[in-house]
Amino acid sequence: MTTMMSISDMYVRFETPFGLLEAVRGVNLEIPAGASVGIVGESGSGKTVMSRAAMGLLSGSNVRREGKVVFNGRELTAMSKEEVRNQFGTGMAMIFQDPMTALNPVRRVGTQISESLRVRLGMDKKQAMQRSAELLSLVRIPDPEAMLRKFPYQLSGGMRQRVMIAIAISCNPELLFADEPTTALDVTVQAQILQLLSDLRRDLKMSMVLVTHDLGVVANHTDFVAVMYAGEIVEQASTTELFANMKMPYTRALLESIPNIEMKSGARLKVIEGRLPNPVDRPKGCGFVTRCTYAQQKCHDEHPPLVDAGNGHLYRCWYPLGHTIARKQ
Amino acid sequence: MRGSFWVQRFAQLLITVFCVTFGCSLLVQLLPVSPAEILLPVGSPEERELLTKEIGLDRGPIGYYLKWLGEFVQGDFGDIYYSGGTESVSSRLAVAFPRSIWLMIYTQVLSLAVAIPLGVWSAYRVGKRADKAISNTLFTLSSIPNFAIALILVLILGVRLQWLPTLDYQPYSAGIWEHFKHMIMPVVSLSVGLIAAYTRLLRADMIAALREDYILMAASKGLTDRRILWRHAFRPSSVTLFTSAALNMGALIGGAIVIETIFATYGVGFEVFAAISGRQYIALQSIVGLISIFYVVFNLIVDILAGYVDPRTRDRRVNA
Amino acid sequence: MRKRKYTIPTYFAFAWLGLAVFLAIFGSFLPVDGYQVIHGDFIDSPPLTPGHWFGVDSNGYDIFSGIINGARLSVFIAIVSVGLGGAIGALLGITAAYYRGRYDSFINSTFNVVLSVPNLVLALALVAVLATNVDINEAVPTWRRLVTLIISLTVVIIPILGRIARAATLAWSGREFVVAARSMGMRDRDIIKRHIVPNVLPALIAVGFLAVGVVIIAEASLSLLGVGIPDGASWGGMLARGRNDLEYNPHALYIPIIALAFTVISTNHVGDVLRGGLDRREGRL
Amino acid sequence: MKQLFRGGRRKVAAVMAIALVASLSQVAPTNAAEKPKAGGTLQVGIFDSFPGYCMADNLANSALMAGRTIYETWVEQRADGKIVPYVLSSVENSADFKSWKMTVRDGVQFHDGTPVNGDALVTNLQALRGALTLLGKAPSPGTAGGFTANIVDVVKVSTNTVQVNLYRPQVDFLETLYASGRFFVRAPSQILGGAKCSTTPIGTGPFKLVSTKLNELVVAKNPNYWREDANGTRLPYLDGITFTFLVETASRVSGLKSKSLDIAMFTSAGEVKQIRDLQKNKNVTVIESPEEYYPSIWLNNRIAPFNSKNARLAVSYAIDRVDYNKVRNRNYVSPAKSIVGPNNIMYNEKGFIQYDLKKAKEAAAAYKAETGKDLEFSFPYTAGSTESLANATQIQKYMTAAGIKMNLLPLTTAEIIQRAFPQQFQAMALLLMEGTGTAFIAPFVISDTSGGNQSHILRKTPRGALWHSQPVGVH
Repeated sequence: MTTMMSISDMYVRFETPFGLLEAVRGVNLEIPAGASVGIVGESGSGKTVMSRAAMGLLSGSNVRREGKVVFNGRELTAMSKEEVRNQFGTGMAMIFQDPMTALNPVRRVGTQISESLRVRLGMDKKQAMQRSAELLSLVRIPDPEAMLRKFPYQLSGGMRQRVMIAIAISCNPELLFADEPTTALDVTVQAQILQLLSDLRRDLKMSMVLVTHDLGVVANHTDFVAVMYAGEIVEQASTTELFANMKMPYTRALLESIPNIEMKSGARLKVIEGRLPNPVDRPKGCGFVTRCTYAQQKCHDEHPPLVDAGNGHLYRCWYPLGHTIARKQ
Repeated sequence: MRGSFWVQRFAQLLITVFCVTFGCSLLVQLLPVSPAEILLPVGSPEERELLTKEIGLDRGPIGYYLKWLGEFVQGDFGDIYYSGGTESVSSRLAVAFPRSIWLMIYTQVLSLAVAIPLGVWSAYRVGKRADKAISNTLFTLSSIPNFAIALILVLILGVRLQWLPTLDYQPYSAGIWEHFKHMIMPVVSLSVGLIAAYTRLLRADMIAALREDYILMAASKGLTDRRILWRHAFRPSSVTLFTSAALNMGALIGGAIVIETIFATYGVGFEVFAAISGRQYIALQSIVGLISIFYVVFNLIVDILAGYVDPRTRDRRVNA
Repeated sequence: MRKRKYTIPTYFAFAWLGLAVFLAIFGSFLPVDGYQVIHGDFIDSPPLTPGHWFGVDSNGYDIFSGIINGARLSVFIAIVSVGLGGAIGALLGITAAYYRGRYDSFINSTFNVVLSVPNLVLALALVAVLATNVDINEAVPTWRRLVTLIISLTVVIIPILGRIARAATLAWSGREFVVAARSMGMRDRDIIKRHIVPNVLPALIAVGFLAVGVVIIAEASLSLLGVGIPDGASWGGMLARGRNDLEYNPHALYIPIIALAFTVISTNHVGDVLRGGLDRREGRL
Repeated sequence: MKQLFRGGRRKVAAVMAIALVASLSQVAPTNAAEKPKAGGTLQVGIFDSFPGYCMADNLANSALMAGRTIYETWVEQRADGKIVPYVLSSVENSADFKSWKMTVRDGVQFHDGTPVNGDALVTNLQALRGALTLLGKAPSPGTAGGFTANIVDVVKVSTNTVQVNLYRPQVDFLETLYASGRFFVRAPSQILGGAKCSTTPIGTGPFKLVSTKLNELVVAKNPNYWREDANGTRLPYLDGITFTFLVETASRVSGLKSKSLDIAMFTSAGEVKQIRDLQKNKNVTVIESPEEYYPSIWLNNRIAPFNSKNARLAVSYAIDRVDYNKVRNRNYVSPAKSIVGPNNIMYNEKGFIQYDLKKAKEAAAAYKAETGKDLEFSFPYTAGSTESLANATQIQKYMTAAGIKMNLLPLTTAEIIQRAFPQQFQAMALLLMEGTGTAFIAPFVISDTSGGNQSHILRKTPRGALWHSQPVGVH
């Protein structure tokens, strides 16, 4: 299996008035060609920053990025801005969390879809519009011609997300980042969109990175999973392995906090108590220690390394689930 | 619905103009002496009585206003009174208005033409040296009153270098270059402050817009920064800028008093000043009424344009 | 959280404004000649002439004492107008936004009406009417001109600050704690006093600083047009006097311009810094 | 055509100006060395505004000169001071100087094409007397009425001849008819035009009205003008002139220097430093008026406080003329020693009140003893004119020193003129010219006793163009 993208030793830091904020800390990740990789974590865990940094989309004078990203055999991090830009659309594309804010409010749907076709693929206006309509029907939007003339604010959330997907796939990217593509949508639409993404990935032979906080989504739509916490990957495995042999208390906690369609409305979700550690001033031990029901003194004192449990299952815990050492009450 | 929106805006226009002119007419009532006495300092009592009748001062505040309003609506803006006769305000304004309109148009065009690239650029380079340089320079310049800039320009460009005439206005018919030569210094003096204001507005809105997801989205499409700035970020950021520009139009037409005086451009601002200092209250009322009409109409135009620039506002408007 | 340190320009701005206010209050106690003293022997002296450090203009006025005495009038007029206009504007704006309804639309359209007349036109018209003398030989006393000028500039300021107050109140009165206070039966007056005013005030003060700059320039413009304080004592009056000296004694012009510009830069800067601080505070909420 | 004057060709402009003035007056220019070229327009900056052109609207000083491009006078003053017929062809007086027979020149036309004839003369004189106002046909003549009060009646004798009968013998009737160049030959259509009288000047002059505003007068060549120059060329030479009112001295100076103006007019009172600077400028020709001007303060003895002799004395003693000349005029002129200059037969230093602070205070105290009030008066100056304010402030300084309170009264030029003639002010500044009526004159502040050293730039005042006063601010 060839590697579509590999990320090694990635650090992302932001300069803030309150100090240096370390959002991503030494992430290593491989995305195999044709596979779908899920990145899971709470909000603030660094998964969105990591995926944007991987793509080279983070800009701003206060951003410091370290590490190496290799895409399709070429080192993205060594490319000029121009070359990176040339990878966008045709090589990599991204779907954003909130289609309301990610679509330009003042431009028509048709203009927004056809723009990349014209700029990146050099189509003329007519061709681009025609192709845009095709793309809209590809993302299962009825009456695409009429849709082209509409403004984003005139669409429903699901429709907007479809439009965004249409934009993302317009230039046949090899790798698609989907950053929480369904968070802003209601539950029934979520399922449709995720199914659409899976189908498109299969039909268009794309690799996909699915960023989400929802382990349930990961279970159904990915081949591999990386769990992120406080800027680090804390557990990583193939999807089947992860669910069969969960190592991290944090992953377990995430799993328990998934809303379930079968759940009665009003039933209480189990939430993860406590907060993420302060990103500017991190504790020296495990970042999850204050929230972990299994935490020991060692967890407070030493930062756990990423260890391999075999068959590619990595985890970062002194006392992983299934471990026999005595636990705290 | 859309229709009712326009009715509402039109009503607003009428109310504003009504209030402004009625306020002006009340000023006359506030005077400690009879306006007739001020208008005709050497006139006989009979002449003054005649004048009082003519301008309707004998009808009480409301009657006086209604008489003026009736004439104003018909395009009769009243007269300027001399001891030996009168001159119609409209004939004066016929001369003054084109001057002020040109002054206003050039000032706006120059200000926007400079402010838009500067605003976009400094938002793009926010926090960098270019941004700081632009912001600080404009900030300093905008703190110098426009008449001070005008005086300095006169000294350097007019008197020392003798590149530009320091006085007077020339119409197009006198030659385009002549026309522009006389406009450059007044327009530049008026523009400096506006450029700073506009750049600030645009920069702030652009910075906000550049943080939006749709900019990231545009970047992820592989678009060039230039295209992202102009096609994606500028338009949604420009509504405040153009609104503020529209609000300035009325002020530029009637409020460029000092600049018009310094350069002897003698547009509407000077007419306002002449009316005030010559105690020509009827003329003042009419001119200020016209300026407020301009103000409201420009607002209206900007509302329409804002609908094109940012289609979201159209929706808001229906709900409003 | 680390407190943001002020930069050098900010310190400078505060220092300059402090100096201006100091001069405005204590200027008359300083051992400086009154501005109206004519130094016949020093006419046209350039700056750095001993005894006349800023020079003397072609009318024989010492520029240094002009600046000192001018600070009194310019800063006084600006502070009083903005203070008064801000207070009235805040009262109208806050109550309008708090009570909403017809009262609000009345206040708001009044603001709009006043704003539709250019600032300078409005001030000029008010000055012209209010400072009219009944008997032609009875000069309008300086104090009355001063009061008239302040009233006129106040009228200009009211809608500008009133709108800001209204907008800020609209934003704050929807906040949870206000709704909560209301639902607990707190009196409107107390809600406004305890919850709205403390939150609206900082924004108003920030904009107020910007308004001080506007007023100083407006006063100078009026002086230039000959309707300010007649003896030309303010900085604007100095500029008006210096106009004829443009070529011969440029210092008569550029020194008041510098004083004026420094003051406006300082007020604008302080306004900006205050506003920036507010934005950060807002950002944390 | 303004190109004619660009780039160091100021001299041409000056010569043109003289030619222009020459076209106004029968007095030949003395120094027109170059032959005037025909054509071209001029931009002239003046220091007075145009309040109007009807009988009661008095054009002041520089505006009067502008007005005289449109208007002429029935009689004109020659260089030697003698009054001669102008639009009139002849004037005869009876032996007892009680009746004057005037004949109108043939072939002169008003700008509206109507002929200047006996009827026109009658209409003019009747309007000046106020006779037409009584009939409701013409606007009020204002103060002009007072000057024509000696007229019993005006009778048309033949088509072109009119006889004026007087109550009392009047030797200087022609001087009155001339009135320092103010009693214009106006077209009956203007006089009888009602409200338009003020804004539509129709005269017989070399130029006719294009447009006028308070601050501007634009005139164009009158192709039917009646006079020719010595070579038989029809006057005037210029195609047109624009007069712009620029209250600020700086505007006129920068206008000249930036070539926005071809000609600017300045006054000797308070604008000396600018005049001196311009004299150094090679590109500007400075023409000084041969007339002597006396910047002066006019105390109105008809109303309080100056109906008291003590008040008048106090002010007269309080003025430090030497200091004023130094501060305001850079010693350009010299302090007055008499109420007229040395060339005048009335020149007499004896009895002229000189600066004496002690006596001023005494007189002020005497005034207080007499009336029970402190001596206080108001003094108008041109609002917005820096120099006017500075002049007034300087006077105020002397008054304060003598314990006299002087209030500054900022007014517009137009308003000052309007109120000056009905004598509504307690005191005011005026610029008097040698040889004009002295009936109103009170003590002088300063006069130029050097003779011929006047300081009007590019300004050749039409001889006797000033009537009795120039009441605009402290010029």
